[in-house]
Amino acid sequence: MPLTTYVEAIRQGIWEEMEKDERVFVLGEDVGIYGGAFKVTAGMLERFGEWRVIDTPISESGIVGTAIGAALMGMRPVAEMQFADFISCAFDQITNFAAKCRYRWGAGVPIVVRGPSGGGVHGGPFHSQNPEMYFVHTPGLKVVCPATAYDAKGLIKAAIRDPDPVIYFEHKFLYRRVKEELPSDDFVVPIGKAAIRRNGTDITVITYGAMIYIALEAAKELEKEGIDLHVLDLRSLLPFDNEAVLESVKKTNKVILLHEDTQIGGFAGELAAVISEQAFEYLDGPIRRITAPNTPVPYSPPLEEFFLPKVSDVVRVARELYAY
Amino acid sequence: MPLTTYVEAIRQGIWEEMEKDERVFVLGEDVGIYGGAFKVTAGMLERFGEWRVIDTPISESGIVGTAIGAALMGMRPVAEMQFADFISCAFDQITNFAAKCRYRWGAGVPIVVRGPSGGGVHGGPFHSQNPEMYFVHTPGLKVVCPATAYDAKGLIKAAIRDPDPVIYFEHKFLYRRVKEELPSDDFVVPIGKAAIRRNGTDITVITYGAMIYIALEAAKELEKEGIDLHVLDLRSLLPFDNEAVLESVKKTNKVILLHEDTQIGGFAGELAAVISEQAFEYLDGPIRRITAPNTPVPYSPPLEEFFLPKVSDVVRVARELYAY
Amino acid sequence: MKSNTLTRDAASPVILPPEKTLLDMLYYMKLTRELEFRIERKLYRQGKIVGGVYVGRGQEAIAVGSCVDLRRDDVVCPSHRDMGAYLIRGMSLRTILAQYMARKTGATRGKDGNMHMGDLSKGLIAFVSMLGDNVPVATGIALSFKTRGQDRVTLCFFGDGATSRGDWHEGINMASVFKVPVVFICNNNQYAYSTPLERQMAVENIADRAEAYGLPGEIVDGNDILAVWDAATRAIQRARAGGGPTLIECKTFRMTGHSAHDDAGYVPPELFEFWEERDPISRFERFLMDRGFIDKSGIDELQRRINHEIDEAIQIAEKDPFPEPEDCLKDVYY
Amino acid sequence: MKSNTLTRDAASPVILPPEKTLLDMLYYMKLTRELEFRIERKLYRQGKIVGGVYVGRGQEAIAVGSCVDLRRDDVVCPSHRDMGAYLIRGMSLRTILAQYMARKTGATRGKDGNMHMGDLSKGLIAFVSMLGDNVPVATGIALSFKTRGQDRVTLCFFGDGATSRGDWHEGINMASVFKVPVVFICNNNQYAYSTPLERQMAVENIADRAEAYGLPGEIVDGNDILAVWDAATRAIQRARAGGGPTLIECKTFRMTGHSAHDDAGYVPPELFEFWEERDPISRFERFLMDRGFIDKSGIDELQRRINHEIDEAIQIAEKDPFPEPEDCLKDVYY
Ligand SMILES: Cc1ncc(C[n+]2csc(CCOP(=O)(O)OP(=O)(O)O)c2C)c(N)n1
Ligand SMILES: Cc1ncc(C[n+]2csc(CCOP(=O)(O)OP(=O)(O)O)c2C)c(N)n1
Ligand SMILES: [Mg+2]
Ligand SMILES: [Mg+2]
Repeated sequence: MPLTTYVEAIRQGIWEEMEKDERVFVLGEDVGIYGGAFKVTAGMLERFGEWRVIDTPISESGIVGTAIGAALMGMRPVAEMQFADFISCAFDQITNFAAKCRYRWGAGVPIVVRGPSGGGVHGGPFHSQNPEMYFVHTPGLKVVCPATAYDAKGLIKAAIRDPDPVIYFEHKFLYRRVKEELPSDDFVVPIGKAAIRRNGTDITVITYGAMIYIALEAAKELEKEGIDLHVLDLRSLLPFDNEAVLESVKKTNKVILLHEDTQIGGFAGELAAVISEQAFEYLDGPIRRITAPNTPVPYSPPLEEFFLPKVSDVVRVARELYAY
Repeated sequence: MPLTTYVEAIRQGIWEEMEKDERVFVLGEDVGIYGGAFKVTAGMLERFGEWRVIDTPISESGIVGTAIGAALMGMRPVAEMQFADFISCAFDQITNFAAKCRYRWGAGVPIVVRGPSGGGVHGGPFHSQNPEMYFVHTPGLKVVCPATAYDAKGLIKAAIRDPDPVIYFEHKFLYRRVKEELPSDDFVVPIGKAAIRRNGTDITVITYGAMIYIALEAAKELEKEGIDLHVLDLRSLLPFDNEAVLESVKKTNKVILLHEDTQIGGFAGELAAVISEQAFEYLDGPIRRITAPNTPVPYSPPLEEFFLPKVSDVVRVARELYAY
Repeated sequence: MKSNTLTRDAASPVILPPEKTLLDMLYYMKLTRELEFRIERKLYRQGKIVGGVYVGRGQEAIAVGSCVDLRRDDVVCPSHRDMGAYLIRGMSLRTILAQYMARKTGATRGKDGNMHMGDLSKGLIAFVSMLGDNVPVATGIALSFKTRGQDRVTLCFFGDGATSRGDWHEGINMASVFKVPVVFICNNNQYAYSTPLERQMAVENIADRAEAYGLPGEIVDGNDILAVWDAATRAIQRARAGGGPTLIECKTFRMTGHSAHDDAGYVPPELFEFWEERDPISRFERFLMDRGFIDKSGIDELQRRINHEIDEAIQIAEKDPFPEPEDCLKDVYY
Repeated sequence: MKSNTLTRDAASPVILPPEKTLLDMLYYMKLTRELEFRIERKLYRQGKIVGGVYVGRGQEAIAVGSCVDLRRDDVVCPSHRDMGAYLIRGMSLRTILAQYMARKTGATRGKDGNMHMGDLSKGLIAFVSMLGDNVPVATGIALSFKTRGQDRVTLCFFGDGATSRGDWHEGINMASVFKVPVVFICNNNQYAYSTPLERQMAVENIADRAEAYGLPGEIVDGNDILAVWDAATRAIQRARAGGGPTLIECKTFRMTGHSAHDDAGYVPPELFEFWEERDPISRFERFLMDRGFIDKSGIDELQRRINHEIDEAIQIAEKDPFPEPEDCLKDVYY
């Protein structure tokens, strides 16, 4: 079987849902004739026609608002943000309209808002952001961050079928760098379930998105020195797999929280709170965070390299923690 | 000397800065002839004229963008959001334009964006929000949440004089409920410095905003049982007083993190991470969070009362932690 | 008039609506007026209302005139001065009153307050406070009708002030580009809170904005329910027939403060006097009496019926339970 | 023309700018063209440019024609196809090239990329990627001029696509309500990335939108630098004199893909041919030669000079250092 890239997996996931369920449609800037800036919607216009693959004006808030309206009428819109950074322009519609309808008046808003996030491609401050926490902090939303082609496909399908609004951040660095063989059946990855990427006994690394590869590489290096990392990929941040987090900490008693997002207010904080409240007695060392620093994402390669968490960071911190 | 309310303290602070520095001006919806929905700008139009007290159209993003432009030209705009909840509509300008100018091209954006936040007045999901974390998670911004009239005045003055963008959340529940005698001199409260509201030895409660009163009341009750709370009021969340946090934890070895904001992605997470990393060895018990649950802010009194952290919550958790 | 947009001033209606509709119009306007009177001037002052109160006194013709002829499967996106829309769409008085009193039986089960009511089964979309946000949402609703080949329409309501919001711009523009069946209805009551129109925009009419989007803009006397009905009927027909969106500006006036705690001291008293004379309900009553559709005693009888209905609903709603505290945690997700 | 907005089509200029200005115009247009050619077709393909590249080929007359006569203390808010604005305002070739090569000597010291350049001392505001965000910012700049009684103006640039953003609406409206000295200049190159104008808006002209805000809208041939100059000059004078904002629409065409990695396969080839014939630089060269301001050899000489300046700047910029990794942490706050 051929290998499927991460980006192609997303495309397949949306495509299959559109084939199966005529309520599903996509909308966004340049998703039609151009097939999307990253080609996630390539070929869809030809297959599904202009009213299911809708090129929109440059109106992120309008796009999400339109999706909400259609969703309230029973449709299943998948709205693309050309870069996840531009979701800032739709922040109000997402956090105030979409997120709160069910709570307020029992109306489901089954929209998906998706877009490419993350750095590593020298995109600079406005084409590299990791906006997940703005939405994780908003009850009523769900937030997913797949790291593998399998999850990318399984989670986009789950997101489309979900009765609530799902924000789906795909990591652009992984688009064509990550591939795998995918099963041919109609699978989904449930939202809210973490995956163990590496079973280990010494230290748990909890992470998501592109950072799982950093963790896994570090694990390989550390293996040589006899340090055995356990790598947990959260996959979903809201809701996240509280149980899997606690289990893995209870097993290794030491934990590193790793993410590409900036530190202050990042997801590592939430995890630290959960762990230090619910697994306090199991901790044999401080909870260590490895994250981007508290700056915008810089552009120039040496700056961006400094900004992004690295294998060497994980190796260093793991050694310290191991020795603790 | 007469007592000054929290809301009057803010008004005085802005007023004095406007008297002293003609670069300072206010803009927002109904700030002029009406003097602001909560009367924070009452009398200013008459005193300073329509070009320093500017009634705007209903355009939060436009208001902040306009403030940014004027600030780049050396002005010191103070932009009002009629309710802090509506800052969602200006999210993009604040987080992408204002927050990143200095980093990107060395241009300071000395704006203040202020507005009434918080619950307790049955305002419902759109007039009770605590939006601080959306901005705490954005490097380049500063975020302050005063709890006393003294701090309200001292921090608004510091915010206006600050060379960087400051988001100033005033708690509407405190507007007229909190008052004190204020010194007559020109004082400021430095951004980034916490204040000890009660010295205690058993358990530290770290909090901010209206919740400091909950903590202090709980402390009074617990005193009777011999449990001695230490109450730290952060005052600023970005930057926050890391040192004061660590010091207080090292002193009491037990800590409760309390805030009115919803739990997931709330500031308690950040604090838990800092403490469990930097003061791990000093901890004699799990870090406990007391926060609002992960829901929008409900409207009906029994629901909102359930939603808001209560004295009884602090008392209960403190007892548990004391006994730990 | 500064623009050449097609249908700018509503003609006086050539065809009157049928008698039943005329009497429905009167009923719903008077019901709106009385209900809001009770809420703002009685229950609020008695401390029985939770939170703020915004009423549409003097503006009743707008929601009633535009919604009265909708089909069951059409959809309405009201804003905060459109009580008539909720009533016409069949939301019960008790549900509304319970909503204002924050009871479990209210339209949002105590989760949200006052006019923030919605019910999909009645084609009613609950607005959010952020003004203008309902405009792209209405566009999306209409888009779903168009893409599925349904001849349903949606009506979207907002005030003059909301037209300054970016979402208004994005939503109207997309509706026009997609040519979807939505009718945008602006109550231009000439103030946004304390801010008069000339401080909100440098044009005279909201309808002047229509041209920027390539959709027809029409100005009607918002205090003349027949004018509103006529313009809405034509716009709805156009939308149903695939002709795309319309923007209708209803000139009116807010005969109260912005909310129950605002005395509107900033409004010149002459303005209230001027508009009091143009009250949409007494005008319509005169019209109906002149044409013999009803007489004075019929009107009194109607008022008594309305009072009675509201009395009953208040009695029930007052006894309705508040939600359970733990309900706070329910319904964040499916 | 669908609207009656005052000054709709720019008259051909009655007064020509002085000879020095004419020759400056040619210089800056050609400098822009050559610089962007080197960036997009040479350095980018050699892998020396970091990140994406967006050029304004075919659109050079717009930034150059509108900025050439500004005063030192005026302010410009460019967008991503306005290289000429940076050059005229005195940003050096080396600074620009170093910016594109992500060096420490670039306009943002490596913090941001390509056209995201600013320098307050030169009256240049760095835009953010979010299209339209610079519109309210320009309004605020102009507001500060007005409230301080300064006769400075600001120019704000954006594309046709950006006019669909809510911030565009809010910013233009506020500028018109406040009557502040800003000139909004739209490069209508008829595409937003792959999306043609008719998919972005249901009106023919961007200037059709001006009326909705009560400000004058004017349409000019954006490939005729004298027409751009004339319209801009009048609008700038008006603004300086307290007459408020103007919206100028420059009809033009993007003679490339959206960015260096887009082959623009969605653009009908005839369109490129049509607009190639209207190239703003060769048109202006013909004009200057016809009028005797320059001859063929003068143009060749100018081109050589430009090539030389750029060659030199590239050599220097290529040797410029990258920032230190730890610079990442600097300058988040004062
Ligand atoms: C985005 C946003 N900003 C501010 C407010 C606060 N606010 C509520 S109603 C109102 C005035 C609305 O004016 P208009 O749209 O003309 O409606 P009207 O109340 O006159 O019917 C304001 C400023 C809000 N609800 N939403
Ligand atoms: C808010 C926002 N959404 C999307 C984008 C991605 N984007 C960059 S340029 C562009 C097209 C811009 O079109 P236009 O405004 O006409 O300018 P042009 O490139 O044609 O000069 C898009 C969609 C963006 N930069 N900002
Ligand atoms: Mg109004
Ligand atoms: Mg364009």
